[in-house]
Amino acid sequence: MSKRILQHPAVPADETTISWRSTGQLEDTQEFRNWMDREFPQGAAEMENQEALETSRRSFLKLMGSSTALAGFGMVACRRPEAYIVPYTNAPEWVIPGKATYYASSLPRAAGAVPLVVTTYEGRPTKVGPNRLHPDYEGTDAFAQASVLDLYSTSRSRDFLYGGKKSTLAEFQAAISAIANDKSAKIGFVFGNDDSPTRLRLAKEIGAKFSNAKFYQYEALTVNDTDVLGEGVKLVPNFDNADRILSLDCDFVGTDPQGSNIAFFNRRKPEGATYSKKPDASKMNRLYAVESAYSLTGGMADHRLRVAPSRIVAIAAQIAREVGAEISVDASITDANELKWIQELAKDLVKSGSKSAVLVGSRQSKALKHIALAINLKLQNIGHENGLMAYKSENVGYGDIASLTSDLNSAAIDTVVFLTPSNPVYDAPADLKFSEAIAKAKTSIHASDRSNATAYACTWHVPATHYLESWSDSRSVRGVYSVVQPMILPLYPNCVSELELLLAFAGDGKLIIGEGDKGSAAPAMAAVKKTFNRSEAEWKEALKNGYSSAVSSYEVPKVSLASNAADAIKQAAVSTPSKDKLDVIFATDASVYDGRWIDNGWLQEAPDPISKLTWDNAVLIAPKTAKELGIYDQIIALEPLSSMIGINGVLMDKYAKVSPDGEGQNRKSPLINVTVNGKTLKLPVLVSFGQAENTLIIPLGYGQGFNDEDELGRGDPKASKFVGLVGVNRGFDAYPLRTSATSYFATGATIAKTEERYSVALTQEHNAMYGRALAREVSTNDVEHKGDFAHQLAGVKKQGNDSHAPINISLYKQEDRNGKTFLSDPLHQWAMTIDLSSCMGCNACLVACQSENNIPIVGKEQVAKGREMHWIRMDRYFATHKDNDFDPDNVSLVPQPVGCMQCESAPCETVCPVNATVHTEDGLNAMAYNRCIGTRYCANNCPYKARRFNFFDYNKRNPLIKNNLNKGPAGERHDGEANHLQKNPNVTVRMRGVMEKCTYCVQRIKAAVIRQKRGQKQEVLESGKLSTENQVSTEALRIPVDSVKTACQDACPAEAITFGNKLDGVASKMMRAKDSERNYDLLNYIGTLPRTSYLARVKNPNDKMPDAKFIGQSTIHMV
Amino acid sequence: MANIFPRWSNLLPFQIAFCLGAVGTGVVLAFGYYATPKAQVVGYQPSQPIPFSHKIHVEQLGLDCRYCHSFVDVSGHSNVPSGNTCWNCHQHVQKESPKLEPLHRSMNVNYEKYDGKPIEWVRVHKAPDYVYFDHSAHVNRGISCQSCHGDVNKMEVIYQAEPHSMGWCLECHRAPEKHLRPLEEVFNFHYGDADVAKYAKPEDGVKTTLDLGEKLKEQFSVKPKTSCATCHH
Amino acid sequence: MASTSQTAPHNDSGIKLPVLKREKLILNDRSYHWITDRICGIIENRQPLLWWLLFLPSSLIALIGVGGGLFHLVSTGVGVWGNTNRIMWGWPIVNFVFWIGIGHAGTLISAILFLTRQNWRTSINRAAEAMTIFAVMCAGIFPAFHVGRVWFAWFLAPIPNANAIWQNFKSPLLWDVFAVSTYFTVSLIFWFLGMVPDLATIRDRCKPGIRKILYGIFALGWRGGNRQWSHYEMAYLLLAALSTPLVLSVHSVVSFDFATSVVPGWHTTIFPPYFVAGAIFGGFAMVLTIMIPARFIYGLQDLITMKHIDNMAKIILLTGTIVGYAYLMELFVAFYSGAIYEMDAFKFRIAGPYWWAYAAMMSLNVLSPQIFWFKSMRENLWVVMAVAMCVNVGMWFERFVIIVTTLARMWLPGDWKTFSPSPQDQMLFVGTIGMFLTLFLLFLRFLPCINIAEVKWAKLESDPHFEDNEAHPDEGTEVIPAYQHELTTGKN
Amino acid sequence: MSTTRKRVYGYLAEFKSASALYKAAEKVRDAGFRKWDCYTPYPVHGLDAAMGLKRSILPWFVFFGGITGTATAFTLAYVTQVILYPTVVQAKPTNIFTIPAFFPVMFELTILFSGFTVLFGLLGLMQLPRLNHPLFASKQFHRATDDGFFIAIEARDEKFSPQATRDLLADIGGENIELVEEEQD
Repeated sequence: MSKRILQHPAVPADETTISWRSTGQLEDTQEFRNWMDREFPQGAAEMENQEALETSRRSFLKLMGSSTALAGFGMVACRRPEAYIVPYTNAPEWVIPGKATYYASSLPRAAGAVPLVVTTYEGRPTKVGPNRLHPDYEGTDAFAQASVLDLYSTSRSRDFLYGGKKSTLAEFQAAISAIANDKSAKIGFVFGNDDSPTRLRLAKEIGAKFSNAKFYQYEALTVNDTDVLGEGVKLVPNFDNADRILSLDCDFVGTDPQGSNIAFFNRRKPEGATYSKKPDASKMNRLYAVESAYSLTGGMADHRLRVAPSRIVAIAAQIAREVGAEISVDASITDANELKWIQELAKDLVKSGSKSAVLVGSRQSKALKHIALAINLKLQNIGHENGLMAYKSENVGYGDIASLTSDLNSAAIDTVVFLTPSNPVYDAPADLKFSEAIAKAKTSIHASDRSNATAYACTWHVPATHYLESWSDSRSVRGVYSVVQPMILPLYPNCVSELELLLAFAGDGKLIIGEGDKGSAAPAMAAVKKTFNRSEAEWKEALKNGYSSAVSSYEVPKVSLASNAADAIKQAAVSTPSKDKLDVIFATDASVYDGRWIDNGWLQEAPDPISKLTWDNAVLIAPKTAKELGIYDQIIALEPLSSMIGINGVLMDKYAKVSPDGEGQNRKSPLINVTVNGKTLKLPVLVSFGQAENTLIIPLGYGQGFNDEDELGRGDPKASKFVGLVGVNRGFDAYPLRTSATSYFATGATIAKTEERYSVALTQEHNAMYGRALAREVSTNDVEHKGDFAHQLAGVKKQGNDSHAPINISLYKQEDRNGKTFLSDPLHQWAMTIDLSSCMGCNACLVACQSENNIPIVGKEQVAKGREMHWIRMDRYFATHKDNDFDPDNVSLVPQPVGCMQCESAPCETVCPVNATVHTEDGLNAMAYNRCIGTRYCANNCPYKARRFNFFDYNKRNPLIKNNLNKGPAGERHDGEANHLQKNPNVTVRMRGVMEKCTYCVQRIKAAVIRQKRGQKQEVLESGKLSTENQVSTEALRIPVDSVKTACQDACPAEAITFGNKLDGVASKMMRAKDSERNYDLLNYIGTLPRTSYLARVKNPNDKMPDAKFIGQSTIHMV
Repeated sequence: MANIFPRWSNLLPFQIAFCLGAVGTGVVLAFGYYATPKAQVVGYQPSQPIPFSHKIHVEQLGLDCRYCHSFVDVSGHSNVPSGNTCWNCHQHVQKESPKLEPLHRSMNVNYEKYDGKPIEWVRVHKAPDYVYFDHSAHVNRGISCQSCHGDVNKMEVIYQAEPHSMGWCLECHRAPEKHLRPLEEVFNFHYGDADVAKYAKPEDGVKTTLDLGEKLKEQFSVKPKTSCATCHH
Repeated sequence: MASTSQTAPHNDSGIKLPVLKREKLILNDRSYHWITDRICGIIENRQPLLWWLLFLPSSLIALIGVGGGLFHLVSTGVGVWGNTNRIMWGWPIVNFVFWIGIGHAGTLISAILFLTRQNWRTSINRAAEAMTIFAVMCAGIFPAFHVGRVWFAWFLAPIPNANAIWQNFKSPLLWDVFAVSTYFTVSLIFWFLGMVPDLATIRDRCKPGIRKILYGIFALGWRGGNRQWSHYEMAYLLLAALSTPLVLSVHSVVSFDFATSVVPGWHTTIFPPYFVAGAIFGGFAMVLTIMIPARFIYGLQDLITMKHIDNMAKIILLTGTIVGYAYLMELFVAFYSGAIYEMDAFKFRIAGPYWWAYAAMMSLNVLSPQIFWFKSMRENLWVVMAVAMCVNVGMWFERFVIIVTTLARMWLPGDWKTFSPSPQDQMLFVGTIGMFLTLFLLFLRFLPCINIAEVKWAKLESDPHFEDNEAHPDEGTEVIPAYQHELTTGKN
Repeated sequence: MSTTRKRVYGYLAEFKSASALYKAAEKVRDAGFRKWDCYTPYPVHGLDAAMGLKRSILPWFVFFGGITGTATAFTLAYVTQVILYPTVVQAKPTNIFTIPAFFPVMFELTILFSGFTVLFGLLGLMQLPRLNHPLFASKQFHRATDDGFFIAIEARDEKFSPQATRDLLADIGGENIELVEEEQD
């Protein structure tokens, strides 16, 4: 065989600096280069570079390695581009090239830190998952899952700003050392509502050092219960013990977290958390919800009462009376139905007594909170064995935004340091006129990873580190001490962490970033360790587990009704909205929270769980109200009736016609002017089912900046700087409508129609099931059949079309010419169940999948067309019992996550002409991207529409720039390569023209299988015998039961998804779930034999309730 | 009227047809050769910054593969040794050799041209980005380095010995016995029928490495898959 | 316009020709030479202004639409079209099936009518075959460039490769690749062989020069010797016999793309016959659309007579009725299935978001041809032309209904979304129409648009025993020249 | 005008109609000529009999061509799908029961191969393409593709005699009888 000796030009020493210019515009900066050197002090990890960065699964390494890019080209371009392997010079401990390293950390936030496990490859975090060891394990929600993307966000703040102009570390250093050394400085610190022991300690030190120091706490949508429960005290539901739960507009499973819901969801499963028991309705909890608009909690509720926000106090008061708590409020319930509802509810609560829990929305009025507390006290349900627990944090003694404003106005402080994740200049209540107050400050320092409105309003802006880059500590909901440790040195060298900044103030004002001088321990870490203040062993343990039980957690106080409670309740304003005095709720948004996630593409593209709206916010309104207000000339129905030949009334039926606002890319919602608190906001309107009449819901957090590409021409050069490419031109800013008095909801709003329309991108246009029993539900307490739960369960498989569909019989045996069957793997046969009974419909799985499988975002226009790429999508159906006469408009909500079903008899496979998608021995429906030519036939033939096609080079061309995708090769690339650092190296990054879909996270499966084989070898060698004398049984190669978790399953905060190996039998949770009577196949009628099956949702109604017989029946008695 | 075409034109069509045929076949053959990975990569032997000789280190010094490629049986990725691996020995051995200049550059702090920058080895073996080859999965199941990388122990300068095309992978995934070895022999480049005796008795009919391979295939229950997701995800 | 068609009939064979009692296919006793003259004249004379008026715009449209459209598509991605994750096949496949359908009449006329000894085919088969070729070319564009990575389209060809992986012969799409390419190749052979003698005719008429040489080359040195004719006739017969099942198979295979899927509304056993009937239907409509103007422009009234048009109208009536039956049968099958998904699929077709498409399909395809029950209507060229146009449009809508309407409302309501074509979609479709016209006009310009040899053979005196008839004197039937007939009936 | 001797091809005679040609052909056939042919602008039916030609053997070529097509398709499909690399799609068997799925391709290739055999078989039998032929040198022969009916008797025929043959042609009603000579080039 001939050997070609190819002489390559030696790489010049300065090559490195030269060709940095060749990669990405954005990271082509001195800082980034420096970072590279610092991140890998002795040179980079193994590097290589072949093809275009974009399409490579090793983008990151390529990026690193591109220091030597092009060296080989020209010489051997005709053969194959020259590639280099650049090993460490000194290999760091623990890092094995090509293997993931996992670290425990946590995401600090107001409702308590989220314990996490972070996956890193060669030092770059790519994925976060929940930390199951943690006592406060609560899964992860969409925000936690998406947080990793912010680390690499191209709109991250990188530079110090002084008066909005770029500045340097040195100048800032000078500025703060001046302040730090002025002991009499009138300085105020604004923290977030999260609880960080070290920060608390430093704050104390600073307080001791500066005589005039003040401390504040501010997050736009967080309200603490000081006035109701006492300082630092909060009530946390104890769902293990809560049999009956009443939510007074408290979206505890969604945007208003109250602690871990795992126990709550486990008790939604009649077979128990692990599906190991016989179905038993009595073990289930029962959730009553009183709310105005559909929340995920309302969706889970067994009994849901929809009332306008201004009436909730009245309802609560009535409940209190029925329960027997003595409170006085001049409000009475007139509606007989409601009264009955309330009375039965009260009876049920009283019956369960201490095993009950009444939760109240954290942003609700004090009056309501007092009433709720009164009820809880009456029920005596607060305590270790009871439905609720009270905890007291020492993290107290802070002023709020109002006091901050007045202190600024009164010059009580002239220097203020913002460390809050919120954006006060943007989101403070309008009546405070905060931006004017901040202007009065001599020095204002804003530390954030986004240079937002506040950044430009302050004198100084400090680029802050991401929580995955910084040392800190935090406390989870019940006060468990949790560490926050960095996975990576700050991506951009100027970034300062909160603690580092505080240390500077506490000390002599010297700001030390990242590692200490000459590689000594990072000061921030030292500070955290000092707070921790335990033995080295315990410290190591804490770092390993992500928490430490050695440090004391919250104490448990005694709670009682506040002295002023009675008065507060008396003053409670009770009113009833009408069509010209509407109620407005300023809602927390499921995608941007209070606006802090505006620049996160994954969250922006994740549809709102209720409205299915992406990339925007809109005012939600009940169909009837919309009609009354003349926004639509007919009532928008769930399954609209239309006539076949135009003449109304002739051949009326459900023909799935297009909605009056259009469909897909043509959908344009009418714009209306909402006037409240004397301010007016123009925004699009969406009809929302199950919402209280005469109530408007406006999600907050949008409309932070617009450039001249805005559809409504709201371009504003100044504000456009506040957001990045993702956040610009997004939605409508409702904060100006909001005053401190009406921070949650306001009354007396009016609306005015305009002729204008605004295009909205919905991922789901049709809300009903059209009689198809797709997402099924049953009732534990089927009134019509004498509460026969068994009867209901037996009927699950026979709902809808399946009631009369014949069983499918295959004509031929599934085997090859040697008689070998197809699903031949004797070790593993993968399958999944999704339990609709605990699935609430949040987007955690969807975002987790996106970060695990390198799924690109596609932007608003593409979503509107129907080209979103989510491998698992969240279908959300509204359904109602056909003769519901209690409240027919109170439709029930059933979510249904749909990914690839891995059908054993997959229609997609047979139609592919090039064998790009075929079945594997272990029952996966494999997709070979590099074989796919993109005929898209498979997707047509997929009944579940689980396949996604790369219509453009979404990974290469930036979909967010207007019209960019249509420019093809001329289009702009993603600005910078930082987003490629997040990519999972074990999943191919798909190019345009390729079909893709869920594969049960096959990369995780393969890794586990190989790990098992490796383990086998160890055993063999340790046995001391010759390897050939060892018998390796098939069983020995089977991976441990339920040891592989798919990304969606891992993320799920409701543990609704189980995944496992069918051959493990009932040892596997998944198989036990499949054995449940609730288990059914979606579209069983086609006979695709899906490996993913669903468990019907179980509603657990109270048969005394007036609406009981309509609960959990909507897919049985379909309209 | 006269003939528009001269007499010789009667043969023209056949001549043309013949030429086209010849050219066509030629093109096909050429494509067939150059389009296959064999032509592209087998024998690819770039010059390395340091003329490292596997022959000397493996054959003469008898170093085990894992001394340098330390993670080959742990990670999917077989690592190239870090600078300090080389330096361990070469700060003592052969330290004057001019060939080692790049090593001094990156490791020897006393060297005047020291810059601490890593050595940039030229990559020889490369699986396409959409292929997920896992070294540990093979090495730990009795597939030798030799099977894919050839007689590295005889290579003065490393080169690619096998096509590493999908077809080539499939050959072994369909008949692994040809390559299966006792786990002890995975890193032994001289493994041959002579070694078989150590592991099996001839009277059992196990004489050649192939026989042993057959035996091990059963014994280790090696069932390589040929479905897409085995290597592509 | 038809100035050249007014030349008076003359008979240079001198003798008075008695005629058999049947209507002549060639009127006014045109002589062999007249036929040659008239047909070759089209090629030899300067083209009428109308030709240029049609050619220039259509070629421009083809250039921009197809050339530009495909460039943008390939360089940018399938996203430039309207297709989405819901409607993965949109306009492109609609257009593909539309064109493939049109491409059926040609071979059908040449093959099936040949086998059934329908001599009247002789004067239209050439043009119809040409139409087939061009339609299939237009059709081929869509599936070819429809794939996401057209540069890997060679994966479809079963050639040994280093990846040792093969095609999936269970995929209807692969069948389609084979069917369409075979159909194109065989039609091309059929067309070319049919033309060889006529090319020779032209060759022999040309003045020496480049044209003579080119025609000479393509005429392969044809001499018209009977030793050639005898093989030639046999070959023609064989090709006809081969093409007949082929033409039926092609659209059946195309229909398999839908019929073998699990999609409600596609998964129907009646698709193959239904598609084939539809194809013949649309194909004949297109033949009429093109031939009626052509015979006026080039004065071919004596060769393409009212009899031809009448026959084609009857075929349209028949196939149109078959298609109508299929439409109704679909509805019945869906209803009879008792499956909500099937029933809804058709419910939504009739009255769903695309009810207008369904209405268009029904009225244009099923109702409009019914007018052909009346002879007077079949004889009124304006009516015939109008119906033909209706059918062309209607057949496009049929494919739109089948593909888009179905995909927009499939199994899971949560995933329903309507489809809107992008400008590039429309551009490419218009472009292919332009391409089709361009090619056809070029064909009229450079190739004999009527089969000269066969038309001559259709003359009564072509029969070697013709003169034996002199025994029994027969004055023949009075026949009004076709074009005068039109002057009376057609022009009002 | 060239002085070189030209090789004689044969006699070319025109006939006034298809019927005349037909009758003449029968006479030439009976006269026992072998190397001769009738030239007509369109296929005159029955002339084969009149000339004593046998039925074309093309169908046999095509038959075997078709068989080859079927076999090729079947082998291609069966070997790749069942033997070489059977892939699992929609749980469909990869054994003899897979064969029905191959029918469409088998059918198409049968037709395709037959089509090509027709093309090349025909060209072979007609000995075309042959761009140059002595007859093209004839002044009148161009009418053979228009409205002329000719008979040409080649000099290579052993029965050929410059005088007798000419007379024969004249007797059977041949007009403008012409001695066709091959051009030199």
